Amino acid sequence: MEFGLSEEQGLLRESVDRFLDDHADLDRVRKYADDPHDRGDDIWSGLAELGVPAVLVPETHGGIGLTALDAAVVAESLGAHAAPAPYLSTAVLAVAALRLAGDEAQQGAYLPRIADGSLRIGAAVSELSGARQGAAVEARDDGTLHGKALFVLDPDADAFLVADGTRRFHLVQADAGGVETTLLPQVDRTRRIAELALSGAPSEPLRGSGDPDVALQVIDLGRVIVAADTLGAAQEMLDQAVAYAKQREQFNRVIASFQAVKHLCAEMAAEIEPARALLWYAAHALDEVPDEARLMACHAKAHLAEVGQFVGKTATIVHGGMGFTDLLGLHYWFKRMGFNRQVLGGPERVREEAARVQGLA
Amino acid sequence: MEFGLSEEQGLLRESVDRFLDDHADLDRVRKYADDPHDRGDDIWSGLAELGVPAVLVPETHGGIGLTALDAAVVAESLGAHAAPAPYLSTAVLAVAALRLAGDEAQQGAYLPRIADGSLRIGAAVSELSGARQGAAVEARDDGTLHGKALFVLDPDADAFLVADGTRRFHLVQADAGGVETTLLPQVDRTRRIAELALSGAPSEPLRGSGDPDVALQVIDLGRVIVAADTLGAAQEMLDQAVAYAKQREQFNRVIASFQAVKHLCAEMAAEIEPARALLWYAAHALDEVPDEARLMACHAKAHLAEVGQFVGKTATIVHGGMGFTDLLGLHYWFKRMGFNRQVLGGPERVREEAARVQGLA
Amino acid sequence: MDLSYGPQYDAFRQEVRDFIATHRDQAPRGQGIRSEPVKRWQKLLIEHGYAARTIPVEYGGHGGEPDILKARIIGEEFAAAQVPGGLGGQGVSMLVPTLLELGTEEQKREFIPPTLAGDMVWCQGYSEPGAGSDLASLRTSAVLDGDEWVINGSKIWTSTAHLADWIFCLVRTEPDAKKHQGISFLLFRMDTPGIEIRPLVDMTMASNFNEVFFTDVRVPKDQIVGQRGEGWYVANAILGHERDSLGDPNASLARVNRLVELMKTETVDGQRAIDNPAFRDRLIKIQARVTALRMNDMRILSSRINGRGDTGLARLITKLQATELRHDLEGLGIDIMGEFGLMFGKGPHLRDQGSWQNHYMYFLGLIIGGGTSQIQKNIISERGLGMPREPKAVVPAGS
Amino acid sequence: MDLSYGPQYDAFRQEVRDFIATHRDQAPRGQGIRSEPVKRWQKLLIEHGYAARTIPVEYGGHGGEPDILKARIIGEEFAAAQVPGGLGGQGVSMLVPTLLELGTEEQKREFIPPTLAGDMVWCQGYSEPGAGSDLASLRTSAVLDGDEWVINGSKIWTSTAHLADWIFCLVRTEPDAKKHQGISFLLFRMDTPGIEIRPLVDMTMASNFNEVFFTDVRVPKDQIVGQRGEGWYVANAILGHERDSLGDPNASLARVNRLVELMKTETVDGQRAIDNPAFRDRLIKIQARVTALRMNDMRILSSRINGRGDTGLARLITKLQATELRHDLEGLGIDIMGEFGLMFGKGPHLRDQGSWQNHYMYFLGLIIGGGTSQIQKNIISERGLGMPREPKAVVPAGS
Repeated sequence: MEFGLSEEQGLLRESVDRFLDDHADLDRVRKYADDPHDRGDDIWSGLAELGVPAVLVPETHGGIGLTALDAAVVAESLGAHAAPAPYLSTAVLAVAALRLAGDEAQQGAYLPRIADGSLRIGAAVSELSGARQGAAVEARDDGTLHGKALFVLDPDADAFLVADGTRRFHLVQADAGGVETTLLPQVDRTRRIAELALSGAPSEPLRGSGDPDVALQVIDLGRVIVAADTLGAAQEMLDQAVAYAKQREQFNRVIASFQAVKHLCAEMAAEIEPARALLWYAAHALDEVPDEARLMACHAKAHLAEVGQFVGKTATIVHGGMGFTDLLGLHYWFKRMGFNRQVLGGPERVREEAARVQGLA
Repeated sequence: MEFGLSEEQGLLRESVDRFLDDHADLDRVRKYADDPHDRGDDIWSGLAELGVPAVLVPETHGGIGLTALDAAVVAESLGAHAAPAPYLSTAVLAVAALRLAGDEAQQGAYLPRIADGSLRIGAAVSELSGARQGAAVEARDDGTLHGKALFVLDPDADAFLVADGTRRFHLVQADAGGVETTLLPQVDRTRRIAELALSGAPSEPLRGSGDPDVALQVIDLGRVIVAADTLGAAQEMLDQAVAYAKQREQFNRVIASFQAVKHLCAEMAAEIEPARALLWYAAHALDEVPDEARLMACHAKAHLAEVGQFVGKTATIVHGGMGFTDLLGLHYWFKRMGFNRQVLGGPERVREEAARVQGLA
Repeated sequence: MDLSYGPQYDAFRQEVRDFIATHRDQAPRGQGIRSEPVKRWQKLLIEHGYAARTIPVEYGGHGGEPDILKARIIGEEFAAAQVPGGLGGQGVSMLVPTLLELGTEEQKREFIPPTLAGDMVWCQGYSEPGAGSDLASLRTSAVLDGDEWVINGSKIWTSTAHLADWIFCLVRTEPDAKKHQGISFLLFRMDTPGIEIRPLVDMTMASNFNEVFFTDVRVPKDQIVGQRGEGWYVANAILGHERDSLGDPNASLARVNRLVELMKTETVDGQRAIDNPAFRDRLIKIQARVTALRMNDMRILSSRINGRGDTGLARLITKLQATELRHDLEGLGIDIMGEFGLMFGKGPHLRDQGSWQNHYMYFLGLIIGGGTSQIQKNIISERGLGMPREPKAVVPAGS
Repeated sequence: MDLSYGPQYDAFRQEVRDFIATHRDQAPRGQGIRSEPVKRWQKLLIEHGYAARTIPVEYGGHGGEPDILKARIIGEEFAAAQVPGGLGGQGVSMLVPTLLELGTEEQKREFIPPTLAGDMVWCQGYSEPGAGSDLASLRTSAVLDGDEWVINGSKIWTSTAHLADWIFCLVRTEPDAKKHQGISFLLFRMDTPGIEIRPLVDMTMASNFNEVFFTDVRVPKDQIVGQRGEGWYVANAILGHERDSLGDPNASLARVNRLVELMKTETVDGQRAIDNPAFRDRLIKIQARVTALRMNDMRILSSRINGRGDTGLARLITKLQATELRHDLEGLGIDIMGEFGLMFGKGPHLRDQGSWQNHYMYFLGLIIGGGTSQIQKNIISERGLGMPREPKAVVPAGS
């Protein structure tokens, strides 16, 4: 019996951490945030060398075929570094959709290129977890897509995974006719989202996605990965708060010696530790405990959203005025968790789904 | 302009406080709690001498005709002393029902006896703010009542105010045929509630209660009074916690010097102060701002329930193990606020009503 | 309880309304603080007693009697009509009252009239990077050299430094005195050689604040308010004013009302946010808290008018509660919009100019600024509840 | 991640199930701790290794190898079958491990066998009315007089004092030594002259605890564990065990499931509580927290089995989180019942024997007991996050 990360998972985390420490430090993150033309290609190709985009790609398609928990471990590291990378869209959502709904040819065509980092796929799936007025994509019999998708992850990708109004997936090339993206400036500048207008864009359906449960499984996985990103970011904010409190002096003492500051840090730790165990279990359940998978994905998503909000606020307060400025860049993590809270469903709606999954609503 | 208590209201509060300090101290409260035959007559007759049951009774009927805010001031004092008294049922709900729905003869018959303390009226009105399966009272054309009322306040009264299933009020003598009360033991031993079984009990309808808004107005007032009771109890628990912290020593210091203890007390004060202003305004609005009265009554009831829960827990924690024992009797206030939280509607349901009042639900 | 302001005030309110109706065309519209329309408007308001109301005529004010209710009515009516009131800023709101109380006659005559007229703009130099909540541990020094103070050090959170003509500044002049007793309150021009201003970007990505660096800045000796070493007391004479201005409950009310409107239009999967009971429950909870703080504010106002001293605690808790409440309220606004709540900066789908995100962060800043919630709780427990200060720590020798 | 216990443990689990199925008729049903059925059951469990599993045979135990998973399986299966497990109580759970670690050979032989057999019942004398969280400041004194300790003072929170034969007790024997170094760990009979027991009523109106008063209680000199002045370290050798046992996550899970059932039957105005979205939202929030703590517990268990030291923080936060969570969970149970949630004591309409109110208060007691949440946060920040202890206060001379 082993509840926790395996040695290999520990090494995976370390290798991603080490790379991001060196190549996606705060200066690099700031540069990405400030330059709309920066796609973070250096980061993604470096991560590709470590196998990050290949984590969920089966070995038969050039991947390393690891588990959802491995994918969550990577997400924790990305969150901890507030790293810009098309991980959620390309390595998680697109790979999951292709594995579950792509035919052999599609898998053969796309998965190896995802795995080696050469193909980035944005994800237009927001309507699956909550559709807005005016946003819906219709797939016509001639294979063209029409309509609008909101909150498309990684709009500077090479292609898009698009969910239509019947919960079927399609792949669209970014440079195809009838495809137009409009950047949606938002608070978390470590990720980009856009609106995608499709006017007769030629597309390739993933034919296995007729089963409506396929789309839900993709969302389940996505939610766990988003929650893992928050877990990493929250732990990083706590670590920064503790480190800051140990060196910052006020009233002739380091502020870490004030009971009020200590208790704020203790409360953050007390929230994060069980949330970590929940997240790991939710990731594990996706592969190994199908009966609980959806409920655990909902719990992980909603609970980490609340923990992230609490830690984001509290860690900022421990930093005092310095936490409010851009100087230490603490707000990059704060906003990243704010983003994670809303994408793929805010906590109230996800909790309602958790009730439905159990037949309680 | 004057937002706050008038000098007269301050004196009223003082006089009730002084009487209860002397005649309803913790020993007296314990005696009431332990002896089911103790009706607290000494307390009620003493309060009657101060005019407490007469507060809302018009002068034309032997009362002093004060405002809902005056009634709330008295309730604060009762809550602060965790005092057993049929105040909510007799002096508030019954008086309000008689004033709003009783005819001249009924008012003349009952109000003077309420005012002088000689008549205690229990209140069987719980179904107005939330009916349970099996609990409902039906009024027949022959003037008899049939059915069951739950959570009847002050079951050892001389008569009962009963709300039927059409929201009309009736008066029933306690010693009439077909009236049976069964005590419902519950956590707050400073108040008694019972189940009232009515099998053809002769009754006297309050004919003015055909207007369904009358019943709601009585509940509005009741909610504000219950919230005022919680306000008084919460302030008392904070005061006790601060006093205890100032004398209790741990680690060679009074615990009031620990930042964690100070902050718990500060948080209680920070919740109580605005809640007091809200409560006073809600009471004022009942008489003077009819447009806002119902919404404010809902806000006061639900908000004070939450504040009371927070203060009850926190003040107990400040007392440490001593708070958990019966030695200081702190739990009498804790449980009183627990009772107040549920009667006349728990916070979730009252908030939903606040939304409905505004057309939002 | 009597919530009417009384007939004489109803008449006054009508006067203000009439004034606004007659003159609103002359009100400035977004022009800068030094612009002619702004200065003309300020002059008009002072003449009518709607700005600088209680400041003596000889210092450029209106010379009216203090009247808290009239002041409140003026504020309410200008806000309701969405017409700018009199000049604010740290010069008018902080320096002028300080000088009135503790300045010399010369200082009053020199500084108050141009400040009120909008010709002299001030910034405040209190906070320092190293000091934070422990304001009195400031290290910016001023050493007397002949007839001049020579200032070295730096300040932070100086919100209008880049616009200001002058600064009122706390500096350490008596390095050997105890912490609070070595500070002096100096006034000097921001174009004095040796001053460097660097904008400070905050988490909203705006530069609402600055850092200001002083290198051998030379200031005439007599530009001091109060005596040497009294600066801490000079500054604190009016510091309470600032706290009151954070988290205005009427602004919170307006915000709740806006939130309700938003909840009626924002939908997810065809469901309006207002029809989602979990959101509705959060809304009503917040609405009750906003109402409670509004009433708390009314109580404080009333207590001031009636010269009562019974709202000490009610005042002490205001900053803590109001800033936390606003942060929560703005956070609910984001949540009910879901991903639309993330939108920030110029772009499509922005609701209310992105103000929900902006305020959510800004009020987190206010929870921290002007005494963090932790400091507020110390103050509430010590001044409000009479609990003892923390015992002095044993400081190892040499530190 | 591998959540199976492995095939050898599956076999062991089957063994335990078979044992229970075969012997469950012999299990005691509500008899007192000294009754024959209880003692016979304990004897049977020890023989089969389901109680006193790892305690050497010569001290009356089963003499098995330590195996955390087997211990867990035993606990799980007995709980699932609702059959009583081995004897608990402070003698078995606290004194026996202490003696095994620090007792003399004579003490082990004298005290462990009858304790395990249920013939010798213990209570614990640690807490004092004046000490509270500051346990080491205890004042009950023991003075050596010839061959006997003479004990004076009092203890509080001694949960089984009225049932116990013996007490293990912390007393101050070296009044001049530093606080933690003047304490000794004594064992003595509860029928020694000079001992008075007073039941302590708590907020649930039950007497789960007692106060114990000592007046010139004389105890043989050699009834001490460890050396004079070492009592603090003796007591702390196993104090960690107690903390772990509070707020069992599997009990919380059972409670959530019960709450769901209750929400399906309780109605107000014809609406089931489960159909009230505000209640449902609170339920799911709590369900997620319960799940998180269950998984945290699994992680700790796994870390122990695999000999890892990576769950220090996860352990430190358990008591704080589990007790707060249970208090919240029980409070939700009350709220969904409304007035029915108030029912307490013998009477009609009582749901689940009034356990929601009872637990709501009892877990508030556990938030306080065994180190209040404030003490827990100190520990988490100091031991878990490496933050400094509070600086020593300047204590005025003479105190």
